[in-house]
Amino acid sequence: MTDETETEPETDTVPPVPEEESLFEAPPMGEQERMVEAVLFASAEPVTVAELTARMPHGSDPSEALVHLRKRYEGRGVRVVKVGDAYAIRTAPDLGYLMHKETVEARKLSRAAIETLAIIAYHQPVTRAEIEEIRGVSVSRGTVDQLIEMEWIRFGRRRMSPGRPVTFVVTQGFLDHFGLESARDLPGLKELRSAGLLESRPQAETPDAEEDDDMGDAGQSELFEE
Amino acid sequence: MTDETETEPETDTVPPVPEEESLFEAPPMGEQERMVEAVLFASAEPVTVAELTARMPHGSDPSEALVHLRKRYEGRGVRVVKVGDAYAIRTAPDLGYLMHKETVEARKLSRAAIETLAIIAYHQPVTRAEIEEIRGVSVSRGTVDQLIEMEWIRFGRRRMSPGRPVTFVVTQGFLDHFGLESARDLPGLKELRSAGLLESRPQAETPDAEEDDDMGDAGQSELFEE
Amino acid sequence: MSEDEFQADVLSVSERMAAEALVVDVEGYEGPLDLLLTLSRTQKVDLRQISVLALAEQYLLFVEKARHLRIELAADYLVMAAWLAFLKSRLLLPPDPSEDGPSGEELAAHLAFQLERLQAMRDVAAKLMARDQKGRDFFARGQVEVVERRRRITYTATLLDLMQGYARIRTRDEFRPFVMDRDAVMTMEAALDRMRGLIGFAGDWTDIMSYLPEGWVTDPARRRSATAANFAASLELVKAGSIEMRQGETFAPIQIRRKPND
Repeated sequence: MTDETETEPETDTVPPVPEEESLFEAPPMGEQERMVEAVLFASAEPVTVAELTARMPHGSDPSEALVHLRKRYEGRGVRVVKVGDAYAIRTAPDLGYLMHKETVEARKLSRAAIETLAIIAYHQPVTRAEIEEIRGVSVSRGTVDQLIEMEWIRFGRRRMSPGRPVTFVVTQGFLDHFGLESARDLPGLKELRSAGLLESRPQAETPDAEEDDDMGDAGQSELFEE
Repeated sequence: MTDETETEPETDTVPPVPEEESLFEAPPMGEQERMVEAVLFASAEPVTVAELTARMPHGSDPSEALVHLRKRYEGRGVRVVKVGDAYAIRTAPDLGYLMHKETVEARKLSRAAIETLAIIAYHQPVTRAEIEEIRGVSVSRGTVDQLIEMEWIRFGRRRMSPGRPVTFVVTQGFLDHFGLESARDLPGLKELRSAGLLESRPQAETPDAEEDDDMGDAGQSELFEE
Repeated sequence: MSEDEFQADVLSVSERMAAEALVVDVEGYEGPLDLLLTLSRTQKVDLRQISVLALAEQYLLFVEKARHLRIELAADYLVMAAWLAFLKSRLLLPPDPSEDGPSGEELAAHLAFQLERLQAMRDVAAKLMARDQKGRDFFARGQVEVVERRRRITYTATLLDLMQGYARIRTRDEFRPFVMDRDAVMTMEAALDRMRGLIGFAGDWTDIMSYLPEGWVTDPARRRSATAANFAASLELVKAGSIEMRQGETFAPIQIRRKPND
């Protein structure tokens, strides 16, 4: 991270844009904030910090600019949201009623598809066999197919167990759609975890056994380590 | 340049927000400004005042809200511009240089390129002759060049066989683009089929003849065993 | 709800009607676990306190009723019934010391866990779908900006394209056994091409079989195909007026010659 001179990022009065900026000096933070603002506004998809860095002048620190920008848009009609490791501008949810013109008719998901999606989100990475074990019924191809096509799930890393089955994980598109910063922010995830319901078998009496030694350990649980 | 404090947009002119607003009373101007902001942001086309009036709650004054909003965006990375008799949010002209990403025209890869890429991904390292054998047609030079130029494939190690042919492998860029951790995570035929990504067809005797011994080497073919 | 033997006869009328409704609705269940979960709600207790024994009884009763009403249950419902009957015996009989494997209590605990987990996933699925959703409650930029028209073309493909492309090739391979073996087939076009070149030399009546190309005479399959192709080609040439054709009697050799007056 460069140590740019703190040019009071939120100064409402934007400093005059330097005609000729030095090749090696990062633009003032106020300028960087404008740049991030412009890039995020121009894109419908979330933009990663890496991409911002690549597009902004050398030495820029988009992460810091983002902190300022998020603050600036608090309480406004649009806001800066984090989606995985990317950022996007989205309208404030309380104004959704003004947007009927933009509303896209959501594809109706079957109950099976919704449950499968939830299982993948809460248990990811998860194999097909595990999904079936949880639902107690086999997963139809159409269901997985549909979720992949909607770009809400994708194939994850193979499980290092016999047969090396593929796993499914949720995508950035999923997080974006449901307004989640990360899969960690799924509603009720912590409760499920402490109730032992993300494991593959009932837990011993201890409500929060530290080690989960069985294969279930690959699940969302790992998100909480670190 | 605006000089309101950023987080409390409506302080200057706007009366305090009433807890319970009367059915026939317009929302406070700060709220109206938020609404205009959200609508302009989400609309695919510039929006006229008449349309804003129609969408916003009864008694709203979008013209005035627009005045506030335009002022708010002065000097920012984006600004409110008038287009004919409609309004839109646009990138500040001095930041246009950041936008080239959006001018990129995305085209679908040709079928030949996709197939070639798929074969490289599943069988890497693979020689041109092997690609041709699998596809059953010769691989045009343009296809390989295109994939190399896109930085999705690169030359791998030479094969220790007569003629020492070069091989192709996929790049990190490829893995990033497709959201894969490694080429080994590509799903196998059986998995494609069970995910419904492969049309099932009435198979004769062998329900899933997974043998692909044509390449016989240490390639990715093992993914298809099970 | 007690752990005691659960008698079908003590079911109240409303309970019985509910059970029948379940049976009639069997199509509406997503498998035995779903049905068990629905049945467990009649116990009106927290899933953690559920009586698995009573639940097993209810399930077996359900299957019995379905049989009585001559409703065909899918195999997995019957498998579950068998397993629950086993579980029931494990729970009721004193443990057999020679038997290893999980005890009845452990099996019951696992079933209760499965039900609780399924219910939990349903609850969070509902919570998930109740969240603000993009395109419904909040929106992305409607007008993606194109400021500078720099025409740079990129090519894109999705993983789905890639996988389907690969699948297309691989399944074509699987298909190969069903494709006709082209090695032993001579097309009429090929025969025609060949005969057009040869016929010029044949001013006299010649057996059609002498026109078979080398390598197509000995192998029966190839010979059959080549004969048919040559015969069809000859008919074409007759039609075109370039040759004549004759056969002395049934099964006699077929002969052809160039039409004398060109």
